[in-house]
Amino acid sequence: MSERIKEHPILGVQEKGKSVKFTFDGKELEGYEGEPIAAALKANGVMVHRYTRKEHKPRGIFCAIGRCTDCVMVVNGVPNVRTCITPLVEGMEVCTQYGVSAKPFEEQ
Amino acid sequence: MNSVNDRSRDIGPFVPGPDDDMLICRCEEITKGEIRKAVHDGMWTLTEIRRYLRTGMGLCQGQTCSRLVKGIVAKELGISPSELEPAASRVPMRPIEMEVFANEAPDEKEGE
Amino acid sequence: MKTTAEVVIVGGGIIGCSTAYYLAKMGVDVIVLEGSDHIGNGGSSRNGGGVRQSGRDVRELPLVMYGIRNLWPTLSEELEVDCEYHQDGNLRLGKTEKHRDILTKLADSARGAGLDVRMIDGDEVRAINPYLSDEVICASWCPTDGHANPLTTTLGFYKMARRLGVTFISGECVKELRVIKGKIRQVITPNNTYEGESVLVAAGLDSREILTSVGIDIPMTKSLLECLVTEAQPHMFDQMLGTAEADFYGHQTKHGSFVFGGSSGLERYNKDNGTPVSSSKTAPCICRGIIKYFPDLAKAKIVRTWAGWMDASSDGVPSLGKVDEIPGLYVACAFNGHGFGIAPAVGEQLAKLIVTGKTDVDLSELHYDRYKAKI
Amino acid sequence: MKRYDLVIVGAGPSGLSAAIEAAKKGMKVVVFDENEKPGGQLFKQIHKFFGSKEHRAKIRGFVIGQQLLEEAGEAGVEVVLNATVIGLYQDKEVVVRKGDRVEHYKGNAVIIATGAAENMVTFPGWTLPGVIGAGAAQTMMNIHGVLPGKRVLMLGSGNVGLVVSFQLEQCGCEVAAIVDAAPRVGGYGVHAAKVARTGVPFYLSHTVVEAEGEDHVTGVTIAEIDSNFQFIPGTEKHFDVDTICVAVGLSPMSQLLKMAGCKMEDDPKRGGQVPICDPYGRTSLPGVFAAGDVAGIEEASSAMIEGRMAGIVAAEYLGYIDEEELKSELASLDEALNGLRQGMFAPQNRGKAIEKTEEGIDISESLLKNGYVADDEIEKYPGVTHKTGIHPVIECTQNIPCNPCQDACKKGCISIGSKITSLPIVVDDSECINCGMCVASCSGQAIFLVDESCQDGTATVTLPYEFLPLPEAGTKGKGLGRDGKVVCDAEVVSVKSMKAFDKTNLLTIRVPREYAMKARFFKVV
Repeated sequence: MSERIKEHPILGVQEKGKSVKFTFDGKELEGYEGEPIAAALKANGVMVHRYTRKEHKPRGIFCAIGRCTDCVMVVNGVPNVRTCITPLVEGMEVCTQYGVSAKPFEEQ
Repeated sequence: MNSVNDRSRDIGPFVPGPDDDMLICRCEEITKGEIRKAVHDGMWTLTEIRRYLRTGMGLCQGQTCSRLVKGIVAKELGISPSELEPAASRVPMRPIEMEVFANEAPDEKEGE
Repeated sequence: MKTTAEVVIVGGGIIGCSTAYYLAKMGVDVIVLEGSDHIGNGGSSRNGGGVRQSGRDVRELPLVMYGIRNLWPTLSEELEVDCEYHQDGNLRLGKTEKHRDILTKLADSARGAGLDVRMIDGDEVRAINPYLSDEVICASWCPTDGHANPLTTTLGFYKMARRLGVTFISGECVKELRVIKGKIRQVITPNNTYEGESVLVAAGLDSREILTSVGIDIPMTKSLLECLVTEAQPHMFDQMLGTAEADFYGHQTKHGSFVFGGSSGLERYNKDNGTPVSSSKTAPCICRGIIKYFPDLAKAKIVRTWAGWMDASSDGVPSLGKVDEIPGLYVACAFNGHGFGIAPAVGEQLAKLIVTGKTDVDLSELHYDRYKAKI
Repeated sequence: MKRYDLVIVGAGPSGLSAAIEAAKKGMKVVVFDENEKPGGQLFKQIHKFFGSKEHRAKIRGFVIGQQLLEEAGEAGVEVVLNATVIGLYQDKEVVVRKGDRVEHYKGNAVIIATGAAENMVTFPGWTLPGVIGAGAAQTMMNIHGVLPGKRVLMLGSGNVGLVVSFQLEQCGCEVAAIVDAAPRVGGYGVHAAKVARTGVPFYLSHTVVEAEGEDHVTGVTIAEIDSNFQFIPGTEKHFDVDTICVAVGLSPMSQLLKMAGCKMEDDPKRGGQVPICDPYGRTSLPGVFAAGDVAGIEEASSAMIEGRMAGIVAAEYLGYIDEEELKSELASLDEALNGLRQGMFAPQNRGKAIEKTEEGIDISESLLKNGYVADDEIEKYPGVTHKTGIHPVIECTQNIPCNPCQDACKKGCISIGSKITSLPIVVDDSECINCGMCVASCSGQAIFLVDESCQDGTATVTLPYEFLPLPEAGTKGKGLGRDGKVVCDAEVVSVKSMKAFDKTNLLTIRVPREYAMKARFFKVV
C-alpha cells in the first residue's frame, strides 16, 4: 500500500480501523474497515471506478465528498454507490460500473 | 423573476465552436455544443435547458455543472450570468434509497 | 416587440405550444404569452408522462385515441426531438376486488367506445411485467397505450412553433381579456396589451381567473400532485403503469430512471408557497407504495421530487373548444392531471377549429358550459 | 415531530460557532452534518490560521475544529453526524436521513451553514480519473491518509491552490507546477512564497491545454494565454503528472435555502447564488438564517464570526436575549469581523490590482508573477533589516490581517502596531534571544532568524520546516533561494522542535555569508 501516508509531519500517524479484505472486480484487496471504499481503492492504485453510459469514458474520484457522484460503482450488486463516502466493510464486493451495470458493455 | 422575455429577440445564428464537443454535464454527458444549440432552439432559461437536454438531471442533480451551464447559456444569449436564475432546487439534496425514504421514524414527543 | 397577431394564446404549456405549432403550420400568425419565466412550466413538465387511453372518461376518449393513432407515432420526427414515445401498453393495476370492479367498469365502457382494453389476472400481469409483486391480482391491459417524455415533447412543440415564426413571450402574466365591439380582442398584462382576432386561453388553473374578466367561469379547484424520479437503473420494463384508484402511476424512461407519481390523500389540502412545492409527507408515501408493487426497486435511489398543480373539474374531463358567447374566444383547460397524452390531439384539433371552424373529433361533450346542478 | 429551538444544518466553522452561541443563551440546539466527522473544512486545514488572538490565529484549522467541538459539547449542543439533510420544507421542517431511515424535525429557527462547493473549469480530458478538486485532494490526504497522486499539477493560485499545494508536498507528493489563467497570484503572497521556495514553479497567465491519458491522467500540457484568454502558440509546456488538482474558487452551497423559498440573488462578489440577507444572516424567511460560506464565500475565520452572529440573532428572534443584549454582542462581533475584512485581500478589494502597500511600498511584481519576492526587492520591506548578531528577518510584504508575530516575541523585537494589517517591523534596539517563537508563530512561514556575523565567514539561517523526514544536525545539503533554486551549499546546524512551536520545526542551516539573505529553504541532496 505505497499510496498510504505513513506518517504526516502535522497529523502524525493517523489512526486506522482494522485491516479487512474486499474484492474489486473479483480480485481480493485489502483496506481498512470504515474508510471510504474509494480511499481503499486509491491505496491499491485503482483509478477507474466506472465507464460512462453514453460515451463509455472512464471516471474516478473527483470531489471525494459525495457531491459529484462521479466515483460511483456497483457495490454488493447495487449500482451507483458513492464510493467516496461509503465505508468499507469486510467482504464487500466492489465492481467497476459500466453504465449502470457491473457487466462490461460488450456483455450487456 | 417573471421579467418579460421575448423569445423572438435576435441572438444571431448558431456558429459552431472549436470546443463544442467539450463535456459539460458529467453525469448526463451533455456537451457544450448541445447546450449552445439548445439556446438557439429557444431554450433561454436554465430550467428549459435542463428539461430539454437533461443537464443537471443526473445523479448529482447539477451540483457540478450548473455554474458551467449558466456561463455558456449567458454567453450565447449575450447577457450576464447573474441575470439567469438557477433551476429549482429539489428534495432530496443527496440521492436516497427508496426504502430509506419510505422508512419514516415514528413521531416522538419533543426532545431526545 | 410584436403585440398583434391573428391568434393570441394565453399559456405556454404543452396545450398552448402544440396549438401554436399546428396553427403556424397552417400559416397562421400567433403570439403565445407565458406567465412564468419558463415555457412548459406547469403540468406540462411535471406530469408522469402517460400517453394512455385506458382509464379515461369516454367523453375524452375519442380525442386521445385520435392522437395516438395519428400524431404520436411520428411526433419525434415531426418535432425533431426525441419525445421518447413508447407504445408498449398500459397496465392499470388492482389489488382488491373493489379495484377489479372499478377497472372492469372502466374497461367495459372504453371498449364500448372502440378501445382495445381487457381485464387480465395477476399471473397474466406478471407475464407482461415480471417485476410486479403478488399483491397485484388483476389489471386492465391496453396494448396501444404508452408513455413519452413530457419535457422534450413540450419543448419540442415550442421549438418547432418558434422556428415557424410563432412569437413566444415569457414573463407575461395575463390579467385581463377585453371584448371590443362584441368580439374578443385584447389580452392585457401588467406590461403590455396584445391584440388578436382569436384568443385561446390555455393557462391551466389560472384560466379561471383570466376568463372571469370576460364573465366566463370554468369551475376548477387545485390539487397538488407530486412525482419523483430515481437514478438510472438497468432496463426493466417498457409499459406505462397506473392503478385502479389512480394513486400510483409511472414508467421507466429511456434514460433508465423511473418516474413515479403517487397520492398521499392530502393533495387537495396541501399548501404551497406561491410555487408548487413538495410536501414532506408525500414522497415517503409514494416510495412505500412503489416498494409494494416493485420490491426490486427498494434500493433504487430517488434523485429528485417535485410537485405540480392539477386543475381539477367536477367531472374529471377538460373544458375544450369555442366559447359561443364571445366570438373569437377559445378555451382549453381543466385537464385534470392527464393533459399530456391528449395534448398533441388537442393542439391539432383546436388549430383546425380556429382556422376552419370544424374539427375531426367531436368536442361537444367537452363544452365549457356543461356544468349543471345535480337536480 | 421533534422540535428544537434551533436546527442548524452543517457542523463546519460557522454552524458550530452558531450552535455554541445559541446554546450559551439557553437554546436547545441540534446540528446535523452529512459527514462522518464534524468540523467541515477545518479538519482538512492543517496550516496555522491568520488573524489575531480573537480569531484563533496561529492555531491550526483542525485544532480549531477540535476546540469548537469541545465548546459545543460543553454548551450542550447536540451534534448529529452522518445525518444528511435532504430537504428544508415549508414551516421550517427539516427532513434528515440517518442510516436507514428519515426523520422529520422542526426548528423554531433554522440556520443554514452548508458551506461551499468547489468550482470547476473544463479542458479536454477534465473528466479523466486523476483530475480532482483541490478539496478532494485535501480530503484524501488529510482525512483518509491516502496520497491523491504522486506528481501533481495545481490549477489555481488562490489561497486554496497554494495551501493545498503545500499540503501535498507535506505528505510527500511532488507538485510539478502551479498554474493560473490570471496574470497574478490570487492568494496570500506568504502562502505562495512558502511553496515557491521549495522549488515549485508558478505559471501565471497559463492554463491547461489538455489532460492526457487513456484511462487516467498521465500528463498535462499547459500554455500561456493572451488577454482574451486565447492560447499563444509555441508557449506549450508539458508535465508528466498523474494528478491535476483544480482549485478555481468556491460557490455557496445554497440549494437548501432556495428550496425553502428564500429570496436569492446571484452576487459575483459573494461567489454566486446566495440568499438575500442582512449582515447577520437574516434571510427573507422569518426564522431562517444563513451563516458562513453559504451566504458568501470568505474563509473559515470569518465564517466562525458569522456563525456566532447568526446564533445570537436567532437567540433574539426567539426571545432568549433582548434587543439591547443583541446590539452589544453584535457590536463586538462586527468589530471582530471588520478586523478580518481588512487589507489587500479584503472583500471590498477583490479584483482590484493593488500596487502599493499601506506603507507606500511597491508590491513585489515578482511575488505576483512568480510566487516569490525577488532578491533585489526584499530589502524594501520594513521587516527585512540587518544588524550584528542574530535577528529576525520578516518577509511579510502584503497587508493582511494577522499579528501573532507581534505577540510571539517576548522581547518586543517585532511590532505591527494597532492596525492589524500593517507590515511588521523589526524594532531598533531590541534584543533577539534566538527563541524562535516568531518563526514558529508566523502563519505565513515568512519569518527567518538570520545571523550574518558568524566569525568564519558564514551565516546561519533559521527557517520553519514542516516536512518529513526531518533532517538531523550535521546533514549536508543545499540552500534554496526564494525561487526554489539551489543557491549554495548548506549544512544543518540544529533542529528545534518544541511543543510551543506546534509542529513547526526550526531548522538552522549554515551557509556562506553572502547567502544569508538569499537561502530560504534547505534540501538534502
